Amino acid sequence: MDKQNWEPKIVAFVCNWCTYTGADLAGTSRLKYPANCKLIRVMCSGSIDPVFILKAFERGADGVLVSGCHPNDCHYNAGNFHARRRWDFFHKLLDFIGIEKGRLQFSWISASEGKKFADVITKVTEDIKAMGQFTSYKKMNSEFTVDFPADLAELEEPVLQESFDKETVK
Amino acid sequence: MNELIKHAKELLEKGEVAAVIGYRQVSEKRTKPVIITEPEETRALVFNEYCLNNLAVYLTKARIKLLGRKNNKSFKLAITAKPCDVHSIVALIQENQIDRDKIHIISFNCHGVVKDFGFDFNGDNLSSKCITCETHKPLYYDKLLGEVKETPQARDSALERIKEIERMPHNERFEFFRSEFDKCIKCYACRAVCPLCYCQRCITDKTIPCWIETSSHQRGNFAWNVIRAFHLSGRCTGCGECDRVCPADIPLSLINRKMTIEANNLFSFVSGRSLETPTLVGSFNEKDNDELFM
Amino acid sequence: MPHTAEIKEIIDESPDTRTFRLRFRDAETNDRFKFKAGQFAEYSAFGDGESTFCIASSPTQRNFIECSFKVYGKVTQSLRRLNKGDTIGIRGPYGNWFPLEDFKEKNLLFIAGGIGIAPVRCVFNNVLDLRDEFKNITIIYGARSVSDLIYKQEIKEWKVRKDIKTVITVDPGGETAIWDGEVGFVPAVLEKIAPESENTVVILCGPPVMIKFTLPVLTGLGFKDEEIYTTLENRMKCGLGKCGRCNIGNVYVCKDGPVFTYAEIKKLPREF
Amino acid sequence: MKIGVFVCHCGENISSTVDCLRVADLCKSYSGVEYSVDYKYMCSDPGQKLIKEAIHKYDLDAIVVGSCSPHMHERTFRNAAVSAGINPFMVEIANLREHCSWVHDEIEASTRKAIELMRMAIEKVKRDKPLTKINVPVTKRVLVIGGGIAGIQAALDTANAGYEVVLVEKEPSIGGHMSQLSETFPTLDCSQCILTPRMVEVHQHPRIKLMTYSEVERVEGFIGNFKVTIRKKARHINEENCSGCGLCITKCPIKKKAYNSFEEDLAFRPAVYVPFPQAIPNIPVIDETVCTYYKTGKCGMCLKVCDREAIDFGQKDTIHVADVGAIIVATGYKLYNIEKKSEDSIYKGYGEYGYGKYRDILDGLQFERIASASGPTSGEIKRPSDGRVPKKLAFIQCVGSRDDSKGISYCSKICCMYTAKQAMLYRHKVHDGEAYIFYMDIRAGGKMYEEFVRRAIEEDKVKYIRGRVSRIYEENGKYIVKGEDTIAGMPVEIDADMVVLATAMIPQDDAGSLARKIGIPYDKYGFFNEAHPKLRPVESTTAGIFLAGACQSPKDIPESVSMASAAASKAIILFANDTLEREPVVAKVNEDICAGCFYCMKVCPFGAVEVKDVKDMNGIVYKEVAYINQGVCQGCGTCTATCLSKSIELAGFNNEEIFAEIAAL
Amino acid sequence: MDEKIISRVDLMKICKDVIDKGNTLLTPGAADYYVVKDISDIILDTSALPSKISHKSYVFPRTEPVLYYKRSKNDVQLIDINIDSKKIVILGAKPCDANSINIMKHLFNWDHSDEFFNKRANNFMVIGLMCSHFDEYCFCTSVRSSPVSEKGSDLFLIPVDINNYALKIITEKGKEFISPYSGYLKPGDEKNSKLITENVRQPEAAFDSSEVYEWLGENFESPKWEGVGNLCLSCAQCAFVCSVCHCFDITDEDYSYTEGRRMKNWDGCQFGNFTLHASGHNPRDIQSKRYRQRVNHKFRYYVDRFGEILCTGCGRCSRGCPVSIDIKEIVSNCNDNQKEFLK
Repeated sequence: MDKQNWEPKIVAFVCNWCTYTGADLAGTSRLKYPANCKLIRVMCSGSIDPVFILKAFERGADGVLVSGCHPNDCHYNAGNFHARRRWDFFHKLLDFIGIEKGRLQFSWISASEGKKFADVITKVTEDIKAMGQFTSYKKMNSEFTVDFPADLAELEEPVLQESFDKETVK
Repeated sequence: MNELIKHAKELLEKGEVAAVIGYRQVSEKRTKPVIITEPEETRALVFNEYCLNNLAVYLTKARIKLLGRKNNKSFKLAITAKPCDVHSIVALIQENQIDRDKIHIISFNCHGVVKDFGFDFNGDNLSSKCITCETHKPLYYDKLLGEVKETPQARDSALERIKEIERMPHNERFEFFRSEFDKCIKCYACRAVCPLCYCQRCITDKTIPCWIETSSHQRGNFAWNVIRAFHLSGRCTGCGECDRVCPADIPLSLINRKMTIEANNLFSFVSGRSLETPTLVGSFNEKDNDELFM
Repeated sequence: MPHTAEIKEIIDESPDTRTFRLRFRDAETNDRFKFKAGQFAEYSAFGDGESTFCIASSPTQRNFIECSFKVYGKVTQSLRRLNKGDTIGIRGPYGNWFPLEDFKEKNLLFIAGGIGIAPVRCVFNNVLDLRDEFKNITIIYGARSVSDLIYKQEIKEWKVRKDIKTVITVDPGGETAIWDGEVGFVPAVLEKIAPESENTVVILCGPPVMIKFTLPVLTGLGFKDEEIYTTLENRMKCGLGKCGRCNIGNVYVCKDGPVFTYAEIKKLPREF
Repeated sequence: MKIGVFVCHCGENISSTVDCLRVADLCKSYSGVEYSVDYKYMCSDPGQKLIKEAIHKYDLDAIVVGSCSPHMHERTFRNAAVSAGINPFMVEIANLREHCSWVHDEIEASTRKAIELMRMAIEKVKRDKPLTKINVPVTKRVLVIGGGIAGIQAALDTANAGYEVVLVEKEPSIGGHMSQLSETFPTLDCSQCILTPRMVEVHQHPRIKLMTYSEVERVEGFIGNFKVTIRKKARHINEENCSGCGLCITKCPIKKKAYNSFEEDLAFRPAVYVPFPQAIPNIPVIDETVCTYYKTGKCGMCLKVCDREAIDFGQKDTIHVADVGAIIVATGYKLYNIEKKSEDSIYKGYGEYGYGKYRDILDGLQFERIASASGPTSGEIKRPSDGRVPKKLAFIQCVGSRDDSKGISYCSKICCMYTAKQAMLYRHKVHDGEAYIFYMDIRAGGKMYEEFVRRAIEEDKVKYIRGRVSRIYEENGKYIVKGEDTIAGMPVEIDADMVVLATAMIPQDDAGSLARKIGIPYDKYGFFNEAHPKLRPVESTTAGIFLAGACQSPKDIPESVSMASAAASKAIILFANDTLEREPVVAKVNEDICAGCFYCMKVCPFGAVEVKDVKDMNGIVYKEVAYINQGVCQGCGTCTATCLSKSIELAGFNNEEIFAEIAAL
Repeated sequence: MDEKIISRVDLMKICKDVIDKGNTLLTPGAADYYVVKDISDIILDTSALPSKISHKSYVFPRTEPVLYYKRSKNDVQLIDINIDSKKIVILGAKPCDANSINIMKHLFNWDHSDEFFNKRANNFMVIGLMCSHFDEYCFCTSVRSSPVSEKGSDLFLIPVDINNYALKIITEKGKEFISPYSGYLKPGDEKNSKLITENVRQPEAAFDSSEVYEWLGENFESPKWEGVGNLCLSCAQCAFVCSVCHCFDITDEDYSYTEGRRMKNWDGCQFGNFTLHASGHNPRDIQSKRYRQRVNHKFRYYVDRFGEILCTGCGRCSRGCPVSIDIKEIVSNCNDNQKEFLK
């Protein structure tokens, strides 16, 4: 992909009760934010495993956001406290081995903070855009990969592209 | 050393323990672990500067059951443990892997062990965990042997390397660790030798879903080493065994050491130092660091 | 390099067992692919890996091959997600086979437990297609419960045939109100019906526990070790005698097996 | 697996920025998708019909709906799926409205995102497993902790609905603080008169087992299946023999060694006593700490006078176990003691107000006793120090409450009302007396409350002064109350004969330890936390444990009573079925690979994790593993992420499903 | 056998030429066999111990794709792997390592020929170097080899003095390789090098492999296995550093939503789940059985099957073992079931 057209791929792991609902509120309030980020709903921020983040990077994510209820507001009382400890550690570890803080960001967004949700997504997207592609990880991903011959590859991406092209023709 | 042999022999003769996990000398500057079940065999036991294995790794639930069983009755196990090995035992007790009443800890006043077998014990060949060691006398024991001696002086080169790495920019750091991890052949010796890696099935052996790619290509190695380090964060007692056994010489203990330092900075906690302090994983404080979160 | 094959039909045998009827995408392979009763193949669910099952259809059936699997692990779960028309990979056939030519003019006793019916079915159907060449044929098939019985349709057909004796049993507690078959573990049922051991070949397949308890019963009934054939289905990966995990003693099950006689097995270290 | 994909336009809400047709078309190219369609309103009846018909027609195993947030219509689509024969958990919703069409402008970008969201949902649904609701048996008996008005009300309501109740009260009698009150606002009816019949009803109710002078020791189990251990403290009186004649009390020679706590220490009581004449049960208690028999082994006067042989000096505490299905906690409150200033206390005390130093400076409950017809002064307002009738009375509101510097930031809610009431009572009894009330502002929300306060001001001429009191000191038998009138903007000094402090309501001393015993969270003051401040105010966060009255936050009587009835009805709802149906989104341990580190137990906020012994064929325990009680688990999944060997999976959100979602990105 | 003399300088010239032609030149270091970028990195030390990790991965990589796949809605496209056929020259292979490819060849070529292995193996040019040093873990002499064994080498070097090596041309392949460089070669004297090799200090044979073979056949159930099983920690370091262990695993990995690869990875028989069936049944469920399998496979099964011992006596496994389990010690004391250390 060339640099100019590059759009970051961002994954957000969010808890069902606060951040997901906050995102719903952002929607009902018709707040606008970039479309780069896709949400994966889990029940509680306490249930997000660090491996999820690595998996996201392995699948080409340029950035990851983890978000849950504010401390003391957890639907399950304490899940986010455990999460916070986990992320404190994991973030230090990633930082040490060379993954910048901006690649993996964290927030607390309550169900009433639709605005904050939109702001956070915007900020994360901008941060990642400023950092550029996560090339160092992607380099690892591309080891042992192969380009399928063009005549064979009538699959996913091209199909997607094609359907957009049709749109422009219309 | 006679005291050790005498004590171990007594334990076995009196039937207080079913087995003694200890060290035996294989050559002048080399020892290896041994499991002794007969009083007569205790004469092989030694303790010296060449006892660098952390025998706590043998204290798995299954082994304790298996070795502790004699004539259809279950007995205690005795283990010879350096003060630092006792840290591992403490961590294992806290994680419900060992019943304190089921083991008899024979510990020593310790002034350090060698880094490599086969060479003299001195400052140049001092295991890096001994350089910063503060527990020359064990925190918990059932029998204390040996006298206090001075530890040779040595430079804490591991800490210097950590500092050095921290000074690198992120992409260089990433490249450094990527290339180090790339050497990994996934023999899992680090896992096998770690007393705290007692899981019946490791996360990397889970296939549904596949948590960590088992292939030892770059990203598989990266994921394995990162997650291994994460799983030990706040739990690692710093015995350095993983580093010692790694056939690819990956500086695993640098990461473990770094995370231990962070645990101490963030939560004032060092694993395996006290049976009373709640473990870092599995507990929380409402006042934990919140800076990370927007 | 596996061949790709299309799933032509899916048959739900029991809540957790399925049979695929497969046809190679490539017509040439379809013609070339020949196998013998007892051989197995490696089936791929691309993305989740390969798994070893025996070929469950009879070699006399030429238009398709069938395999039956029980959902246990990653690959079988993945296979179960597939629909009619989807593609899987097949490598094979691998391993040795039941020496049917040696069975001629003999009585045959088939004993199967659980999913172990799959390899037995392959030989059984093969034998039925050549019915005249063999003497008395008996099949004993046991499953945990009625709903766990597979090939229900075929069993019905077997039952009505006069030239074979079909005994179906379920473990105690697995029967239903309308169940008219036997109730009891396979070894017990075997002991009860005590088939003729003279000039009889046994084809035995099932879970390790069943085999363990059935073998002494067979010996007790006078069957000869050399006449008891079974298949060992160790964990296999490559199917080529390389990867090392199916190694028992100096034998690679995937190459030298999976079909062994009890006499051969007795010589092997007890690691299966 | 055959999947049906349904893309909703939501009128134009989605279709205005997402090309739904293209989304539906493209979804057809994903493996496993058997049928894919878009429709104007999926949630409408025709939309649902479309789904149901497609399920039948294409023999679908699972469906994905691209529509609004799952919080809106997940249930709708699940129900539709169920009516077409699909398990409700084989339905996934892709949030195309709130998370996509409404927040993005560009058609291309949002269509692309919508496709990816759909793809994630498709991959997840492929790994979804059918789940069935969990049924937990229910013991239809409730435990009520606390025998104040809230506990009494909750017990009576539950018992009258036909269920058994165990009512535990730590004092020798039920009745609580309400029995101490003289009259109640805003009607000024006698507190005892309205309460006593309720107390008697509790006592006589065939389904209520009353356990006074008892405390809860331990609570195990979970919703529907609690096992409660109760310690019944020794009264040293055989309850069966005692007729409540009171002869022992009158004959007890120890008269002035112990303060009468029912009278708020304004009077003494004998060593053997009933807290108050109307006590239920009317059975005395021997106070070991003052009784001569326990000190010297002599006396035994009560033993001699009791002709029913009810005195039992050797009686010991007894332990009782009760199986209950629900617990209603109604432990009430106590008053802030303004003297208390210990270092570790969060309460900073009010040494400057002289409570405890000057006998005529009282707290609200003490004044209630003085004003009560059954109180130590038989209802005449007299100074405790000299028995004189006070001619000038100062009331101070918000003592302790709403004062961060003194440790409490909340409003105690009832002080405005009871101070007005007390001032009125005083004015009714001492016609020539003057009543001054220092207040911060008057909070009289409630039926007839504002009118009541107006009455105090207008009819009874109570003088309200807006301002804080800085200091109280004695001068010539008078108490000089120095304060400030913030309305007039000048300092005020009142030489009162008596001062009444409306001190804050705080939780009982042992609230925290009780909360830990029964496993419910509490705030920094010790008030128990409700599950949701607005929508679940009477439930604790622990399923099956409900809250009533002032143990949750300061409350007046009608509020406590209504909360008690609400809690009772929650328990009754729970008992309406023989088994309890719970959402199957719960965690489950893979016992084969659990290493038994029990980190899951440490992190579980609900105590759902138990130790389970795994036995071999010979019945010998060969390992201990974690077991998650499905009745208790609330499905947060914190254990799943904590588990190092990944031996725990959360049904409905298991790791395979989440990995599939990530892979589909 | 043809023997020549070559000077170190000329040898280096050959090496340089190998590198310049774009081939891979490997030489042993302390950690592993590494690819030489600059000939000044070459040490050629006869007194070095075997590297920690063997050169096995160059012929049998620790991980390699065996095919690529791409899924569409119903179909799957497959792409075969083309093995990179670069020539690999190992310079200074230890005699124990030199033979490893030959030993593995049997396995990879019986019945079915493994093209992945063969293509690489055929591109290997092994230049062995005599070994003059051994430690307590070396036992090549016990497994039908020696520090001066030429088995497996195409060319074999024996240092005759500081600057010169005797170069033995062992195979046709070796001859072919060296022929373009014949200008560097001087005629050599077999007697001279023989004198050197005869004087090389050799580890004393610790056991007789045929005795071990017999013993293993008779002692499948020996308390010895339990003893070592208790000590062994079930890692696979021994297998992974071994130059002839060849077990592998096959696993699929997606690298995008539709594309993925099938990987062949090293696997170790000491791992508990190596033989674990999906049903939960595990034929080798405890460590003692797994260790027994390892020793049996090396010293009995492989001999049965292919007539060779699956061991080169390099001692890597024992040297690297986290708990210092010494396979030599175990095998050499096999005849008495006593615990060895009590002697």
